[in-house]
Amino acid sequence: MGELFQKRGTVLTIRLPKEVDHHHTEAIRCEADRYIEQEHIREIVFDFMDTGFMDSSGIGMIMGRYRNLGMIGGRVSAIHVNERIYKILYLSGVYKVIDITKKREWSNRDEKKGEYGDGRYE
Amino acid sequence: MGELFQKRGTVLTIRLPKEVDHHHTEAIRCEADRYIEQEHIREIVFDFMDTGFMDSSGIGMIMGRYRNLGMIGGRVSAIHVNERIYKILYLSGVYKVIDITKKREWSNRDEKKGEYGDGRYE
Amino acid sequence: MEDTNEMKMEFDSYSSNESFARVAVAAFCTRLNPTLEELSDLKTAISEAITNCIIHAYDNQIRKIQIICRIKGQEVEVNIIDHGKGMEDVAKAMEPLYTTRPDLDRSGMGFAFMEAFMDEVQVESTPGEGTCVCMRKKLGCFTHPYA
Amino acid sequence: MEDTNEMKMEFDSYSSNESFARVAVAAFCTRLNPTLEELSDLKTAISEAITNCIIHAYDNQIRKIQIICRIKGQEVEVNIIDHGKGMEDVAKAMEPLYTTRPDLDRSGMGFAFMEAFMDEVQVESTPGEGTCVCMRKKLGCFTHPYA
Ligand SMILES: Nc1ncnc2c1ncn2[C@@H]1O[C@H](COP(=O)(O)OP(=O)(O)O)[C@@H](O)[C@H]1O
Ligand SMILES: Nc1ncnc2c1ncn2[C@@H]1O[C@H](COP(=O)(O)OP(=O)(O)O)[C@@H](O)[C@H]1O
Repeated sequence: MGELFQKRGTVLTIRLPKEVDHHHTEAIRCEADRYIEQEHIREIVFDFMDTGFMDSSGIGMIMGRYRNLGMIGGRVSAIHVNERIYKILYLSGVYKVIDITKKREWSNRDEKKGEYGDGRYE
Repeated sequence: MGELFQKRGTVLTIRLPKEVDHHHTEAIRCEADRYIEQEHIREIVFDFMDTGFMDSSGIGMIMGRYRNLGMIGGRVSAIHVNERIYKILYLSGVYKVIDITKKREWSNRDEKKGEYGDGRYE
Repeated sequence: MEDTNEMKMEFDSYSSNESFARVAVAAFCTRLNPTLEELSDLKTAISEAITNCIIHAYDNQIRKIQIICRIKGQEVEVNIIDHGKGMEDVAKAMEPLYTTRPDLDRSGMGFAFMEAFMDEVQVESTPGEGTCVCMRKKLGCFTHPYA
Repeated sequence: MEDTNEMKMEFDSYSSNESFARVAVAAFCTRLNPTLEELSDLKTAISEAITNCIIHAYDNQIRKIQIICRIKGQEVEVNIIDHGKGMEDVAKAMEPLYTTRPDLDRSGMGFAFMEAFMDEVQVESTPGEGTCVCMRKKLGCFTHPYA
């Protein structure tokens, strides 16, 4: 788990697993909150580089961290987001409160599709 | 199914599916025998390019065609065989009666391993 | 090819079995030639229902979860059954953002996702006895431009 | 992580379910961190036993096949059960190259492959009642140089 969490100053980057479901989010929630409390984190970046699957447990994990950071005025973002993950973030409404940066492979295809076109490209 | 069977002169090449199990071999057996009977096939080349899985149904299919061709003096070979498929051909003893050509990706690794080293490279 | 096909499975409510359940149902549906997007939709919906059994029905105790899956024509029906605590008010439970476990960081989006990703979702529940979530979806019948 | 985990499944004996059965059992074992080679071994052995239920036990009629799968520590036990015609002489049936269906191009290598790819294979069969093939294999416990 250790190497999936990277701290730079007050920014914590969490490289998420292939499947962000209830089973996998449990440990990430605890570890992230430990960082927020003990290491003065002000910003969390969720890195979806490896992630192909997410369900509402992932949404709960992101929103929970957003709340915990929000209380101290922090922010949350998501990077390397593919089409599927974007769909989940979009449907849940989470896209309204966090910054989303799409995965490069997807950005071209997305122009044609013109759907869920709210995220920045990277 | 059609495009998986290619006839050149008296040689029939059969491009096998990803999974060569009982379910997938049924149709291939029938079609191959139709070719043997009606189109004067003397040699069958089983192309394992796409194949990652095979069980003993595949062995039965190969040996059955070998027998059918054998009666008219034909031959059978297997090409683009990966490590897994080679293991199956080897364990079953089929490697003794058919020509096997390995898949390129595998041939380097195989030198180090020095196991099942009977097949030709391609 | 045969027109109906049925599969039942039962397994322990370990969270490590969530991904097994998704993969098994998806593999059962392969012969319908689903698009990748349809498969992801199906897997997400199943993941929601299984997670609910584990967290809500059984309060993280290890009990049995059952899946009954039927393919008829191009449609798959998936029933996910627990014998856990059940719900008093199903309609309320299905409202988006409603959750009884905000303490566990539940988003209350489980049923909303099931409804978004499947064609049909029906829930039967009896308090103290358990819950059956029945979901249906047509697969692989449209030529899909992106999958 | 939990030390035992059980899964049962039952499905129609369509040949299109062979690949479903392999994938489901393999997915159930993922948490043991099997190597790719171990997974292929397991899938091949399961494929052999399932195919035998379809062809030999049920003569291609559509009936039910059951799988009971248990993980204990690093070992998986897979029981594949049919209620089909059974075998008079199991020892003979298990001899390599022995087959009662050469007409269907069976190779007689099914049991030989199960024994080659699993650590242990036990067969119980009663003529007219059915067969249970019980196979065991330790997974993921060795660091494997090629997987
Ligand atoms: N199988 C179940 N057994 C008992 N209660 C359930 C079950 N599934 C859902 N619920 C109840 O319905 C609520 C809403 O569920 P859902 O929309 O999936 O959101 P979440 O899982 O995020 O709480 C849950 O908080 C729980 O109270
Ligand atoms: N589940 C079963 N029910 C009844 N007979 C079986 C079963 N499994 C195997 N047999 C018998 O054992 C023989 C040998 O099986 P096997 O080694 O798998 O080879 P094959 O399937 O190629 O015939 C079969 O031909 C069949 O007569």
